[in-house]
Amino acid sequence: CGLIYKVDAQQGNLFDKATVESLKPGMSKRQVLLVMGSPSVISPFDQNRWDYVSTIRRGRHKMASKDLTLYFENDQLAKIDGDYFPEDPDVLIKDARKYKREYPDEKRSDEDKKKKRRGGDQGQG
Amino acid sequence: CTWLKSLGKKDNVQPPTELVEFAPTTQVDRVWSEGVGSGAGASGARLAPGVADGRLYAAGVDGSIEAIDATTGRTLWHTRLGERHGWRFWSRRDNSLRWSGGPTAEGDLVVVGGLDGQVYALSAADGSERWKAQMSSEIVAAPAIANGIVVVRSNDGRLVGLDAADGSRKWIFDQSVPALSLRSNSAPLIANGVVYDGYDNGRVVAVRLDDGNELWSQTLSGGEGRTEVERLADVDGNIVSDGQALYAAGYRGQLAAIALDSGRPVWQRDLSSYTGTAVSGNTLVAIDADGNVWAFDRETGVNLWKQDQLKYRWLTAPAIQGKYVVVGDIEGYVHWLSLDEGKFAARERLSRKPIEGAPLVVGDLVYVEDVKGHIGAYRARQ
Amino acid sequence: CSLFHRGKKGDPMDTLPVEQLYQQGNEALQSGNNDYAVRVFQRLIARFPFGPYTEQSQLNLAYAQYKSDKPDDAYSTVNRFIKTYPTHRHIDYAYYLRGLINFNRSGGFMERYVGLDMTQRDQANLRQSFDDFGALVTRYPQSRYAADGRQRMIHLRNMMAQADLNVALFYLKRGAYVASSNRAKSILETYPQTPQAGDALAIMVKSYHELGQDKLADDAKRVLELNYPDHPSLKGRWPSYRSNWWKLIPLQNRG
Amino acid sequence: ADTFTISDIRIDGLSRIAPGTVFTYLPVEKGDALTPERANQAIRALYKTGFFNDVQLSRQGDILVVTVKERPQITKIVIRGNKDIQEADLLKGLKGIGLAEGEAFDPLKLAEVQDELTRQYYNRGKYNVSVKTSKVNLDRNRVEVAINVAEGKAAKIKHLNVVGNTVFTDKQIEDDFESNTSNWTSWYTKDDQYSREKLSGDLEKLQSYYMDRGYADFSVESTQVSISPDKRKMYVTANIKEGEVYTVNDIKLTGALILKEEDLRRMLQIKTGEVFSRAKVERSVDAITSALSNIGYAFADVQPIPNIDKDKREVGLNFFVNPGKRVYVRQVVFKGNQHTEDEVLRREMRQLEGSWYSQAAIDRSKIRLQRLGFFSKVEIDTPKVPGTDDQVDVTVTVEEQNSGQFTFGLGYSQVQGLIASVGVTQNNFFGTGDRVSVNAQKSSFIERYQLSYFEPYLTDEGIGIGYDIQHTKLDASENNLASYLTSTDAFDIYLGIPISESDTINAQMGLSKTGVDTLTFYTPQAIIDYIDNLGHRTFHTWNMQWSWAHDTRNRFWNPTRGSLQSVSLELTLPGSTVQYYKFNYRFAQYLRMTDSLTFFGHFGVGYGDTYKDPQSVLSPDHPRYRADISGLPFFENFYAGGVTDVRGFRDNTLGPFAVLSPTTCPPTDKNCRLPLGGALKFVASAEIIFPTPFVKENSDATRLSAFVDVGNVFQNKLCALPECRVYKSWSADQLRASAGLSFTWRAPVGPIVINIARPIRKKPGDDTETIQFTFGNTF
Repeated sequence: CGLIYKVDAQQGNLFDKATVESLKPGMSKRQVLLVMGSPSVISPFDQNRWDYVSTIRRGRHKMASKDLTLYFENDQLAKIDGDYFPEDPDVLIKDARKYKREYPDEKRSDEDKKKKRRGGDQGQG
Repeated sequence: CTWLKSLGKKDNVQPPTELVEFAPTTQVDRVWSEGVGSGAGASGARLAPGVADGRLYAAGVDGSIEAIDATTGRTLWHTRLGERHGWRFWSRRDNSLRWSGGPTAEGDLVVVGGLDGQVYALSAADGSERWKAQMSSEIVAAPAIANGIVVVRSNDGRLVGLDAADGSRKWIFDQSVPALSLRSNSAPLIANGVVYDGYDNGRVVAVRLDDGNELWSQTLSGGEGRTEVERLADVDGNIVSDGQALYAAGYRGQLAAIALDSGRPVWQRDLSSYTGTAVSGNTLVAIDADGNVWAFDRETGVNLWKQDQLKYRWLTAPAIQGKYVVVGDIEGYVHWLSLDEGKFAARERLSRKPIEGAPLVVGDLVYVEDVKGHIGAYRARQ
Repeated sequence: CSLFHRGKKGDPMDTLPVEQLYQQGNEALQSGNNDYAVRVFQRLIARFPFGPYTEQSQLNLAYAQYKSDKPDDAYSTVNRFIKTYPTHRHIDYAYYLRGLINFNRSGGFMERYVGLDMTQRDQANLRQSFDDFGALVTRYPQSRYAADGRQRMIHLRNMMAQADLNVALFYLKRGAYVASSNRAKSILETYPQTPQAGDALAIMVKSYHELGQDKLADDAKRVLELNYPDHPSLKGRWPSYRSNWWKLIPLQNRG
Repeated sequence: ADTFTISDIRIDGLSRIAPGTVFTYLPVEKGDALTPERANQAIRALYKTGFFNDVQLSRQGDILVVTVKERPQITKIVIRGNKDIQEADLLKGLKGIGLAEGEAFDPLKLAEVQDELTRQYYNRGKYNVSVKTSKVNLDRNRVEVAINVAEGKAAKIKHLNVVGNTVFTDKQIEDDFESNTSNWTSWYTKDDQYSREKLSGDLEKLQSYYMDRGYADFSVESTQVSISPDKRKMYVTANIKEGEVYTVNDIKLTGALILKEEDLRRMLQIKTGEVFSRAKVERSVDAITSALSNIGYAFADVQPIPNIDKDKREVGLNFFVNPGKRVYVRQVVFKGNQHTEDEVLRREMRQLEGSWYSQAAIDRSKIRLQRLGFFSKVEIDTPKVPGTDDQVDVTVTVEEQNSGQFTFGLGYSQVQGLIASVGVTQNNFFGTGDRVSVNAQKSSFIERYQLSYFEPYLTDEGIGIGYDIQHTKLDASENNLASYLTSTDAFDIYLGIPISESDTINAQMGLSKTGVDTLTFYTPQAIIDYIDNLGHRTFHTWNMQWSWAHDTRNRFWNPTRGSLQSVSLELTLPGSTVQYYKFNYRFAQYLRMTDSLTFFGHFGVGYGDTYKDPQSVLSPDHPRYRADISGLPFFENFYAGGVTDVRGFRDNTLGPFAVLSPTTCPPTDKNCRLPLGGALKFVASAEIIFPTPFVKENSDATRLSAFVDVGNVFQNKLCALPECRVYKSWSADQLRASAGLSFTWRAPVGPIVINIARPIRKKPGDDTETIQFTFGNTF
């Protein structure tokens, strides 16, 4: 029954439009890596194909998955196909709020604050 | 209740040496004694009274200043500046104005420095305020006044020249201060247009009185060593001059006679001392860090005698009253030693509190002040 | 020897010549009285810091400590032995013992007798033991302990591969297919010839299939058929998760 | 020496070191040509081993002769006189310098040790320390090193002066300094002992004191630290320049914001027009970075760039947001779980491998791991994966604590007297996360045998299943209640179903049989009548229980944050001897008051009644006939008062009561009262939890708190006496209250609770207790 709580399972990459638009064929593997970050699936058997797979399964619903595949010919981006889940900040904030209680874990924030304060000082000068 | 203190950890500091019995060779009598405010308290400021034409001026950390007739000890005027705060009974009942440097009197001006960097000039006649100035750090050394300029030494190594009329700033001379130094600073000395002062980095510096430019500087102690305690090199004692040369000593360094004009040492010898010296006739008296009293020949630096029975009593700077050397110690005793051989001549007890300020000799009287502000005037029959 | 073994005044351990002391240590070792052996050898090394007996008793001390379940002391003693006597004739045994210490280091008293499945637990000790045996095999390939060392290394590698496989299965069951495929890939890369590699390939096939990556799934399937033709996943439903009803019976899934 | 080919090598002067060892470190072998340069190399290599004081190469014909002088071996290091620094730390420090038992002795190191120790004592303000090192040569080239330390007393801060503070008084700014001048509390707080770290910490506090109140360009000009000649008194002076108060004139958000600007603006804690405050700026920076790291930007960095307009005394703030790349988690690795299975930890993690990094999920995972109660410490850190700039691993390091108790032994509680109990409770049964407990307990008033098993993860989502079977014999009179004996056998199955991150529903089914015996002279007549009218001595029930719990507490033992709210309804189904329901509501809330104080408020309401009134079996004209025997059976009543209930009152003695014979033993005398409990219970309490002195900060083993408890039970139909009828129904002025201190310690043998309480609102005849305690039993 739908009552039982199932943790959302999110996998793979998430991009905003601008990054994907900035992809142009002919880019080298290094440039793609810089722009898009590391692909979630690199098949050990086929080096010239990078799959930016992303899947999301909310609670008990079926898993939706999208795959952005990049094909390389001798280290140059040849073909881009498939699509991707655009990054939508509001949805992300709603998900994060589910876990986040109003009291952040005190241990972490105290130590970070000290580090930040030292870092912050230089910033302000 | 010293045994209570020893209950805790064993203390490495040598206990003061027991006083030795002796037959006094002179008669000393206390002319008058007077309590002035709360003295230097715990500020470690080595407060001593200032004197000008027959009047003694003394100040305390509780903000009070008093003028006393030098011969009779009668209080001429008494003011307390600043207001108290910190009403709860157990908190430190501080006064906003805590005097810790001076007072120094010259003509009809009395100048005194405070722990919060304030410099006040009062009229010698009735103690009314003439002007005030603000320094960048606390003042724990007596200011010096000459030809219309007041020179103030602050704890952060700055020497500031103020106009004696209105307290406006004329010049600043800056010296670096090491991370750890000995408490209290050397009071500036003005002689014919030049200001001489000892610094915590082991150097004696001469600066022009009118514009504050450095003339020369002479290093008395190097300040090397592996730990910051071994690197202590303060020249904290007041500098003394007899017209031809300056006499100053550095901690873990040297006692030296320095030519006034050129700054070249006339003679120097190894003597670690944190107090000033005293000169009279041909003898120069100095006190080393362990509490031995030394006498040297003024021109050649040859050692005349050494008195070691006051070791570890943390003596004050010496003062010379006629034929006797006067010194105060940590248990409130005042000692008179014969100037010629350093033998014990007389001993009086001012109070149970330590004496840190240097004794002040005026005419045939010597004035001694302890940390709680008790001042005793003594006359030793020559 | 005297009734009280502790190093009391006039305790024989302080006066015995080195040969008898060494003899006593070995007797205690043979009779399994390891704690006493440890004390005897420690006294011997303190009193006679050099000489033929000292070297051997350092080694025996490490063995005694290992036997009396003090792995940390044993490990530092054997390390000190290797540093001080790198050319000792039993040096290969020292490397072998060093590997053994971490090989058997497991939880407390209950675990050893209940035989817990170490692949479910922290792998740090196993990895350390694997490196130590590796040192033995590379430095002294012809030592008589090398063969057993190699066997243990293979066993350790399989256990570490199994540990990663458990994680991959965990994520497969929960539908985190990117995680399970990456874990399976890391097993293939770090532990290629282990039996678990077959299962890893099967996981990759299933994960890619679920992710809709049919081309990748087929590649993996081909490799699987080539290397592990009789792998269960090629035939029936794999991995066979025991149905939850089994779990209703208490205590049946003890690790 | 000119070059020659070495035919053989001979080593002289060896005693402790084996020749083989020297050969391995010697860079030259037989057959090499020995050039002067190679010779130097050899000498340097041998020195580097640290075994030798002196190394000489000489030549006999073609034989290379290496004469060495071995360094003596250190057999013992004796340190005397050290109090401040423990022997173990000192030895570790010496080991670092290369001076340890068994190592070769190097005289140079001795001087180094002396400096190192002196420096360590100077750092602690002990400027009068004297460290003397000496060595005693023993036979067989061995040496014993002795280090005598005379620590002396630490230098005390006699004068702490901030120069230049005009706006705030010395008292205000020095209030939360760690260092202070000697005062009457210094013997304990040691705040007058000078140390450099303490001083730099205080200066930082001084800076933030000003910067948090608008002084944007405050600066500490210089600080002077001086010492008295006898090195026992310290004088600290800090000279500051306050500068002016600045107000914030405009706030800009620049850089890649990722989130919408108004979302971010809402997170800013500082508004235009407000006085500048660095603390608020930092909190705003924290809010934005944690918001970004919650949605995948782990390395987000926000730089608050101020531009100060000196004459208008205004400051503009430009929050430059640099989110960095979206970060993904490659692997989740667990360390330190020697006993617990990997899956037990992994199923609690809310951060999956292969998904993007979410700080919120990681914080949540840490709390879930802490709430298992298996670990004394859970640390999560996220190292970068080498070679990539957008992948991290999540490493979870746990420190296992034995989560089981093998409670064998005697417990004592005032209620139950001596408790002999044998029991094995294992919360983490062989690391599988299941909870198994087998318990037998014998005490003056209760005899209980219980077997229970709980599997938290029947399914992957975390539906848990548990079985519980127990046999209990209870002698109520020993438990300060009206005297009757009950013996119960019960069997229950329950399911725990999570319906959200912090809400679970429990469904429980069970059977139970309770036999009641009354003692003619001791059981109050009302109870005997009830049983006679009911016509049954044994009560069979089969019951259902539904409960919902919302739990956001951050720890299993002694939580400090979060809240727990639970509603439960227990129903005995038709066909049971007495068909009743029992309703329970409980609310507990932990609130952070200051860094060290936590407020804990909790209240509970319980009510029970029959939903189908039983009919009396006696004929109406029977003298003992009672028409109305509805209401909860007496042994199912709620009770109040006790060690873990309304503290300060004897256990279960509050509320309605009966008396055996009113004439001989009047109800006003508290010893004659036989409490009956009631159908309606109300309890509330407010506590302030203090940090326990001498205990490591925020450890979950102990809890010290001051409390105020209020509560009572009402409504008992068996009430006969007028004094009992006053509890007929809820009445506020019948509530009892008490205040006091409570200390709980989770000892290895089991939780120990000690209360010191003083009733502040009691009626004559209440049975009060000032000191209550219980240990060694967890029921």
